[in-house]
Amino acid sequence: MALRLAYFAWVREHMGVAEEDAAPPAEVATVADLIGWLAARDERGGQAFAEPDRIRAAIDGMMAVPGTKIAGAGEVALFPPVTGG
Amino acid sequence: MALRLAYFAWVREHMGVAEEDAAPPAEVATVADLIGWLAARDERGGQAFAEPDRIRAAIDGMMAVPGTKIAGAGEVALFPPVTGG
Amino acid sequence: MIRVAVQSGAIDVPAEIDLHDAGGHGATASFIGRVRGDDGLIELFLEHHPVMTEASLADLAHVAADRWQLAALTLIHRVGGMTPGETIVLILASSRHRAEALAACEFLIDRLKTDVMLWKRETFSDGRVQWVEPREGDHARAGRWD
Amino acid sequence: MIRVAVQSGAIDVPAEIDLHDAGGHGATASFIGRVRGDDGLIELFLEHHPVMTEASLADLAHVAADRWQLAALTLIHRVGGMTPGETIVLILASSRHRAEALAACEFLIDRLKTDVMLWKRETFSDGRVQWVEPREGDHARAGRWD
Repeated sequence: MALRLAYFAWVREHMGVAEEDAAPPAEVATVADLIGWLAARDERGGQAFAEPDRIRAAIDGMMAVPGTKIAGAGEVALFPPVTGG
Repeated sequence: MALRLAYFAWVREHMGVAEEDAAPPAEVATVADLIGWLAARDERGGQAFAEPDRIRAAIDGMMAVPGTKIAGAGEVALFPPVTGG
Repeated sequence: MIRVAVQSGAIDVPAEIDLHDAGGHGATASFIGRVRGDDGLIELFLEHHPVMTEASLADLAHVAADRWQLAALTLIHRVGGMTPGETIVLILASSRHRAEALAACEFLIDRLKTDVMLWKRETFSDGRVQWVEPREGDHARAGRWD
Repeated sequence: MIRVAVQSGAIDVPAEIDLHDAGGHGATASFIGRVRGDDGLIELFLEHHPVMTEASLADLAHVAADRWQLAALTLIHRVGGMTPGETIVLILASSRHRAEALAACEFLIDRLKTDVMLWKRETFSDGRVQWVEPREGDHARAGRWD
């Protein structure tokens, strides 16, 4: 499955890119699976996703939770808790 | 006792003047006495002070209550409840 | 910096904000009250006491600045005749963090309604002229801060 | 009128107030958040999502406008790099009476901290660079409105 991944703030800095196209294996079904797969994929992913509790996600512009399925997603954004205002 | 009286808002309009010098008799000791004396003095006073509950007072720039003594006062201001802001 | 004014001329909101902002504060809350042209109102006249009005505004300003540790406070009330759309009152309150500036602003607008010697008179297009009566709700709101 | 913007250029507060005021509303409450130069901070950088940030600001604006029946609302958030004293966020909320404008303003600043995709990075004069961590208190304040 081809997926556009977008990273923000320190997740982006750890990953070294703002976005990339990825093809996770079929068993990566949810947001939590995706985060785990990225954490195990390489050292950058290991740093960015060392603490999954601190990661938030949005799928095609809609906020998601760890259990949200990623099937059919175009873009998954991964980022830390927001700090605007 | 010579006293400067200042009127505001509809109290001023009923009295027809913004201020005047008055010499109430010695038995007029408090703010409430003064309001009663003015109400009885003439028709304008009767209109302005028909409802003493709706009158507020300040003596020389300090808010007063009906029982406040007016002995030694320079100016007594009489006015309706405020409506600023 | 605390700035308090009672003035018969128009309140220049952008200029007052510039003046207030000179310090570059973290958070600034403001309140701008304007004359509404409801029910055919054509003029609002605000009567004031030449000494006590400004003195009580200054008192309120100092109470708020102390209570919320404000970095800056601007409190300007217009008096005399004004027309719909014109600014009656401007409050600018600044603090390091937002909660204090917002609370101070709300406190001041509530207390302005009950603690300052100002009286509103409305003139309508049909010739009616009436003094505004205080509203019970204003005293309830003002009492929240005691 | 609801106006929402996410912009990298400076927020021109007086110009925005003029634009917002065109209707001549009864009560306008505002909040202006600025960069504080605490602890030797020399730059604040605000990262945003090119689509979601503005969309969530617009959502918040419509929620507030409906809930408090606002006559006008302006909500502008700056993104990118900025220096101490510059304006990060401007909220202008107008209603007939003061309570609604003040409440909407407070709601919006609380929710901006928790519901909008924005991330703050601080750079200090000694070379330290750090991403701001969310504060527990922000979630408590934002939760008051649920």
